[in-house]
Amino acid sequence: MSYLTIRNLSANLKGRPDRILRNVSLQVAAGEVRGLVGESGAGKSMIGKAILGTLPLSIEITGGEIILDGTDLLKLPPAQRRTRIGQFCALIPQDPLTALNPSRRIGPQITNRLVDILRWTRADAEKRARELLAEVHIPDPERVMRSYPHELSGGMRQRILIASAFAAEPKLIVADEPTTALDVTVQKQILKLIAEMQARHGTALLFVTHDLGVVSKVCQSLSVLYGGLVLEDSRMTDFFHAPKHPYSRALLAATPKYTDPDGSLTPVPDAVVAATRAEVEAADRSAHV
Amino acid sequence: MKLNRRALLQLSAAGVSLAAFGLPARAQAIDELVIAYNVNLPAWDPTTGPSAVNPTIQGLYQAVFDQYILQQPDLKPAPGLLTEWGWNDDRTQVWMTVREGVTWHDGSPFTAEDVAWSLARVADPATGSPIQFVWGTLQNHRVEGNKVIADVKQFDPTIFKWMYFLTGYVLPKAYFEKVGAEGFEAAPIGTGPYMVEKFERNAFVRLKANANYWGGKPDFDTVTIKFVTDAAARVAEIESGNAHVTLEIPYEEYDRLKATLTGTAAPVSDIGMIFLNDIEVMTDPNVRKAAAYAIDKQTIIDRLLSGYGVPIDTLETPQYDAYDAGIKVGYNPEKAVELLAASGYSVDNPVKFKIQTTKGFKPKDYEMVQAIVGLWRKVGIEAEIEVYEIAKHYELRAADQLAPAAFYNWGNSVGDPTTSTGFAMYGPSPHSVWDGQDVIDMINPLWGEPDEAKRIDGWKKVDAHIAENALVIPLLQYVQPILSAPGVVVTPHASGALLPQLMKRA
Amino acid sequence: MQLLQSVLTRLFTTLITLIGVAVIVFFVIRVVPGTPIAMMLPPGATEDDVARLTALYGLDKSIPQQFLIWLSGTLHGDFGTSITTRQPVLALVLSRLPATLELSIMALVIATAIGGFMALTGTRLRGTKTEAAIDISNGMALSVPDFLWGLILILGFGVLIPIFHISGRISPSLDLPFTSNFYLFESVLRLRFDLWADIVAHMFMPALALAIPLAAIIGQLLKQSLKETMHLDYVTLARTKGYGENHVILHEALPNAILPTLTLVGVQFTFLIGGTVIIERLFSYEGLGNMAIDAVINRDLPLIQGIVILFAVIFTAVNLLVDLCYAALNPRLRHA
Amino acid sequence: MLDGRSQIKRKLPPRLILSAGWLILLGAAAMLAPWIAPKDPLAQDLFLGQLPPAWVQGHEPGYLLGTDSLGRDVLSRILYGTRLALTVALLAGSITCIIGATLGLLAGFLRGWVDIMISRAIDIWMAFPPVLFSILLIAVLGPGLTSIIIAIVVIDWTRFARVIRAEAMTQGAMDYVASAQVAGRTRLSTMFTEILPNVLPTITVLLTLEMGIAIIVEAILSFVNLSISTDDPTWGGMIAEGRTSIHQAWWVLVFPLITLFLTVLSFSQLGEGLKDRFDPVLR
Repeated sequence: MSYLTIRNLSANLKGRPDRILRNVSLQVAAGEVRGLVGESGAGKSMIGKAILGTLPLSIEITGGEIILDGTDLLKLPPAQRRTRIGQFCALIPQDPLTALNPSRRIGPQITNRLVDILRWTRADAEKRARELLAEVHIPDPERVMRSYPHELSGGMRQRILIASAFAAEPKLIVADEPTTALDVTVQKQILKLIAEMQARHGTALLFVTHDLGVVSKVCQSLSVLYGGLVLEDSRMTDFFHAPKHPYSRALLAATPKYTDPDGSLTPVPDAVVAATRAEVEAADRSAHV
Repeated sequence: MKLNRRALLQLSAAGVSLAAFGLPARAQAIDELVIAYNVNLPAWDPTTGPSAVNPTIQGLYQAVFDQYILQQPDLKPAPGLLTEWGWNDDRTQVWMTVREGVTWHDGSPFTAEDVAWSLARVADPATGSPIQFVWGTLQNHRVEGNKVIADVKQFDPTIFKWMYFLTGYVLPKAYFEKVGAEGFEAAPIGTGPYMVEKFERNAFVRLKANANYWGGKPDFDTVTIKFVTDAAARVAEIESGNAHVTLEIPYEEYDRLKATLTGTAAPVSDIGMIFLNDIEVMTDPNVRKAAAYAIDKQTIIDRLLSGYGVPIDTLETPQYDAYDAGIKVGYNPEKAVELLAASGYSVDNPVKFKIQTTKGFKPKDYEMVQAIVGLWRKVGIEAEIEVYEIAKHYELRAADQLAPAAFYNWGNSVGDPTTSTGFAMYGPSPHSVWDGQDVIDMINPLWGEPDEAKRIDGWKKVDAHIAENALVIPLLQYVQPILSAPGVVVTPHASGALLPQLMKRA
Repeated sequence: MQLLQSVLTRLFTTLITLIGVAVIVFFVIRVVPGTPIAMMLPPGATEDDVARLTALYGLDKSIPQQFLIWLSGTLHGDFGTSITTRQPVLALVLSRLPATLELSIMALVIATAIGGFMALTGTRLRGTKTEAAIDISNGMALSVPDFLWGLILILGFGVLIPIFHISGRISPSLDLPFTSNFYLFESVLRLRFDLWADIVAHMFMPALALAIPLAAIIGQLLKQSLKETMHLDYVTLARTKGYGENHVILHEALPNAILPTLTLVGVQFTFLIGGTVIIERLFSYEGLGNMAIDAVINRDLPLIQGIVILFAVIFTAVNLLVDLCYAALNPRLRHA
Repeated sequence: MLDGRSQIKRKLPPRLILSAGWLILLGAAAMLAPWIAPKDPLAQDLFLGQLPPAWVQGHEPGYLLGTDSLGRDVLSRILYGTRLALTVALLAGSITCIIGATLGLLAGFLRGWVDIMISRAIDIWMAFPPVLFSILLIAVLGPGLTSIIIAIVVIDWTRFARVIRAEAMTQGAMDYVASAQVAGRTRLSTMFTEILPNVLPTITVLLTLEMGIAIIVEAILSFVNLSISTDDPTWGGMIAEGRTSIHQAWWVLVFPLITLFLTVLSFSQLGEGLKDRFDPVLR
C-alpha cells in the first residue's frame, strides 16, 4: 500500500484562470525513492510544496487529495496538518546558504523540531543530533553544534540539513533539488550520502530534479512532468529502455552521456514541444467539461 | 455658527468618536493657586541683563521683590519701601525716608543701607545695568538714620517714576554680597509678598506667601506659576482645570470661555503702533497723512480683536499723564484719496513702500498689518509686507534702517510722556526712527523742565504736532484678557503685570 | 589590534564632526541679524551704551577671534555664560538634557511598540485587506506634521477627556526626592511609582506626538525587511517542521529582520531628538528644545552654541551605540 | 516552454491610481487657479470674517468653504496655496535630489578621499537638529520662498546622499561594472551609464517621498511663524492662522489641513507604489 497517494491534485493562481497543477496523481510506497522530473517551471517543486503545506500565498489548491499514511492532509485543520507534517515528513532544501537561520547556532536548528513539536527532552534531542552529525560524516559534531552557519562551507551545511531532515525518523522526505546549488565535486558526495541515509532509515523519498542523470543514479521510479501535467509514470529500468511518451524520449536524448560527450546534446525538437502543449490544452478542456 | 464641543469632536482629525459631555472647570475650593503664565523666566536678578528690560516678566519680579515705590493697579504711585521722597528746594539733592519694621525673606532686617546700596549698584556701568543712563544721574548715595540722601549730578524729572519701573527693585545688600550673583540666582530673596520656594527653569516656580509682608499677607498660601508659552496650551490648561488663572489668550477663546469662567479684560499700558521712517516716500506728508486716515482702527479692533482694544491717535493712552483727548485723527478714506491725488498717486498708480511686522509676537500682529494693507489697497497705497523676528527689529531700529513703515508695540507702565512719545520720537535716541529736527527742537527743553504742569503741557503740544503731520501712526491700546476659575477673583494691573498678591479668594 | 584601530578612527571622525558643527553654527549665529545687545537696549539707551554692552559680552572682537576665545574656553570645560540667564552654559544645558533624553527614549519605546506591532500584524495578515489598511495608516501617520498630532492630542486627551496633563514634566506640587535630573528613571530606581505615574501622565502626550511619525517609519522599514526575510528557505524549512505562522514570524524571521532596520531606526532617532524642539514648545516641556527656541528668539549666542554642540554629541553617541548594537547582534561580526 | 511564473502580471494597485489622480488634480488646480478660484485670495472684507462653509447654517453664497478672520475666501486661498505647495515640493524636492544623489553617487562609486570628504559632510549636516537649524537659517536669509527652499535643501540632501551612496557602493561591487571598465570606459562615464540606471528607481522613490516632506517642512516653519512673509496664501500659513480660532472657525484650519494631508499622503503612497513596482522580489 503506498505511503503517500496524490489523486487529481489541481492548483492555480489565486483569482486567475492560470493553472499550475493539472490533476496530478502519483503514489510513493513506504521506503520507495521516486523522482519528479521536468523542466524548471513544470510545477514539480509545487507538488513538493503542496505536500509540505508551504505553497506561496498567490497559489491555491483547487481540487484533489494528498493522502499521507491514510489521512487526506487537505481535509485536516491547519494546526493538525502542520503537526502531522512535522512528525512524518521532512524537507531537504535546495540552497544550503539560505536554509539555515544565520543568527542562530546549528545545534538548536536540528533539535528544535524534536523538542518543540515531538516533545523530546533536550538531552535526548542533543544526543540524537550528535549521532546524526556523525552519521553524515561531520568531524567534531560538538564544535559544529555551537558554531554559526556562516562559519561552515556549503557542503557541510547541506550535510547538516540532511541530518536535520532524518532527525525525527520521518516516513517521507521531499528533496527539492538538493544538489543544484552545490559545485559538481560536492554533488556526488551529497547524492551518495542521501542514498546511503535513505537506505539505512528506509524513508520514502520524493526527489525533485530536472537532471535525469541524478534520477538515474538515485531513484527507483519517476514521474515526468510538463506544464503541471504528469506525462509518464514508470519504473526506472523501463523508463531508460523504452520511455513511453515522446517528450520523455526527447528529454532522454537531451541528457549528456559520458559515453558519447559531443553527439548527445540534441535539444528537444519543436514538434514534440507543440504536441505536448496541445496535450496540456486538451487536458484543460476536458477538465472544464 | 457657534461651534459647540460636540461639533468639534466629530471634526477632530483623530476621528475619535467620543460621547461629548460638559466639562465644568473644577469649582471646588482652591488650596494651591496655579497660574499658567505666557513667558519663561530667564533670570532672577531684576536689575541686569535682557530680562531686566522685558516688560512681560516684571509681574514675576513684583511678586518676589519690592520696588522703591509701589505702583497701584491704576498706574499711580503709592508709598512702598520708601514712605516719602522728593527733591530739595534747589533740586541738587534727592531724599527718601525708608519704611521700618520690614524684613527680608531670610528674616534679616531691611534697612536704608539696602536702598542706598541698590541705587549705587544700578548707577555703576560695570554691573551691566541697562538703565544706567537714568540711575547715573544720582551719585554718592548716603544713609542718615532712616533716610537716604543722594546728590543730583543731572536733573531728571522722571527719576522717581523710574523707582516703580524697569530695574527699580531693592535687593538685599548683605545677602547679595555674601552669596554673590550666582548664589542670588540660585536662591533669590526679596521683601515682596511671596517667597521663592522652588524654581524649575522653563517649567514652573512655586511661591510661598510671606507671612510678615508689610503690605499684609496675600490670600493664597502657595502659588505655582507654570510657564506655558503656547497660547493654545494655556487655553487647554484653564479649560481642563489644570490651571486657575491664565492670560494673553486669543480673544476668540476668551469670549468662548468667559461664559463658564470669570474673565476680566482691562486696557494695559502697551500700545500697537506703526513707526514711520523718514526715507523714500514717507518724506511726503501727504502719503503719511493718507496712510493714517485710511486706517479704520475701530473696525480692525471689532473684527480682528473681538472688540478688545482702545483706538488711539497719539502715543499716549487715557491712563497716561500727558493724554490729550482733543487730538483726533479719524478714519477718512476720501481724505486719504484726496491727499494721495495731491501727490499724483491713485488706486491705479498706487504709492509703493515696504511695511515690516513681527508674526505671532503680539496678538494678531501679522493679521492686523494684513488688514491695514487691505485698507490701504482700497485708497491707492500698495504696501509689501516683510515679516521679521523681534531681535531683527531691535537691531534695524538701533541702526535706523527700518523700512518706511514698521509695526511695533511700545510698553510704558509709568505713563510718563518721556518714556513713550519721548524715547520713540526723539531723533538722537537709538530707539526712535523719525529724525525730524522740528520734533527734536520741541522736545529738547522738556527733558529737564522742572515745572511739572509746564512739562506735561509741552509734551501735549509735541503729540499734537506729531499727529497733525502724521510722523507716526498710533493704532490701539492693547486690552489684556485674563481668565480665572470661579474660586478666585483677579484684580488686573494696568501695567499688564499679573500679580498673585492681587488675587483674592472668591 | 584591528578593533583598537577602528575605535581610534571612529573617535577621530567624531572629533571632526563636532569641530565642523561648532565652526558652522558659530559663524551662522553671528551672521544672523539681530544681536543680543539690540535685545537688551532699553528705551532711552545711547550710542555709548551700545558700545559698552557689546564690549561687556565680547561681541566687539572679530568673529574668528571670538571663536578662538570660545574654543580655548571649551577645552577648559567653560562653554561661556548664557546672556539671558547668566548661568554657565555647560551646567544649564546638562541640567536640561535628561528631560529631552527621557522624552526621546519614551517616544522611541512607544514608536517601536506601535511600529513593531503594525509590521508584525501586516506580515502575519499579508495579502489581506488589513495589510493594505496598515500600509495606508502608516502613510497617514507620516502625512501629518508632528506638531499637529500634538494639537490633536491636547484637544482630545487634555481638554475633552482630561486623562493626561497638558504641560510641564511633573506636577509642581510634588516635592521631589531626586538627586539627578533623570526623574523618570530615578523614580523607578527609588520605587516611587506614584511619582512615576505622575511623570508618565505628563510625558505621555508629547512622547506620543513624537512617536507617531517614528512608529510609521519603523513599521514600514520592519515590514519591508520582514517581507524579504520571509522568502528565505530557513523560514520555509521551519514551516515544514510543523511550526505555526506566528512562531515562524517571531522566532525565525524577526531576529534577522531587526538588524537592517536597527541602523535606519538609529538615524531616525537622531532626527527625533532634533524634532523635540517643536513638541517641547507646544507642551511647555522643559527640555533642551524648549530652551533652544528661547535662546534663538533672544539671540543668546553662547547658549545656542552650547545646545547645538550637545545635540551633535548626542547624535554621534547614538550612532556609535547603534553600530555597537549592530555588531553585537550580528553573529557574523561578533567573531570578527 | 509553458511557465506559470510569467503569467503573474501585476495589475496597477489602487494606491498608485488614487495618489497619482490626486496629484494630477492638484497640478491642474495650481495651473488653473486664477480661472477656477471663485474669489481673489487676497481680497479682504472685515465684515465677512469667519463665515462658515456653504453647508453650515449662516453661510454666505459664493464662499463655498467659508472665510478666515480677515474675510478672505478659504477655497481660493487653498487653490492658490496649491501653487506654492507644488513649487516648494517640486523645486525643493528636485534640487535636494540632484545635489544629494550626485554627491551620494560620487561618494559611493569613486570611494577614496572623495568618499571620506562627502561622508564627513553628511555626518556634520546630520548632527544639526533639523528644525533648529532651519530656524537659524531662515533668520539669516529672512523669511521668503527661496529661503524655505534653501532650508529644505540644506537639511534634507543628506537623506539622498546617504541612501544613494550605500546603493552605489553595492552596485559598484557587482560584476557588470567591472566588465564595463574592462571595456575601456572611464570611471565617470561608467558611473553614469552603468550605475545611474540601476540607482534611478531608488532615486525616483526618494524624490516622491522628499516632495511630501518638503510640504510638511513648510507647514512646520509656518507653525514657528517663519514661513513666507508676503500675503500669498500657503497651507501651512492658513493652518497656523486657524489654530488660534479653532473653536470659532474650525474650517480655516481643517480644510487646508485635509488638502495638505491628502497631498503628502499621495506623495508617500506614490513613492511606496513605485518602490513595489521596482521591487524585484515577487510577492
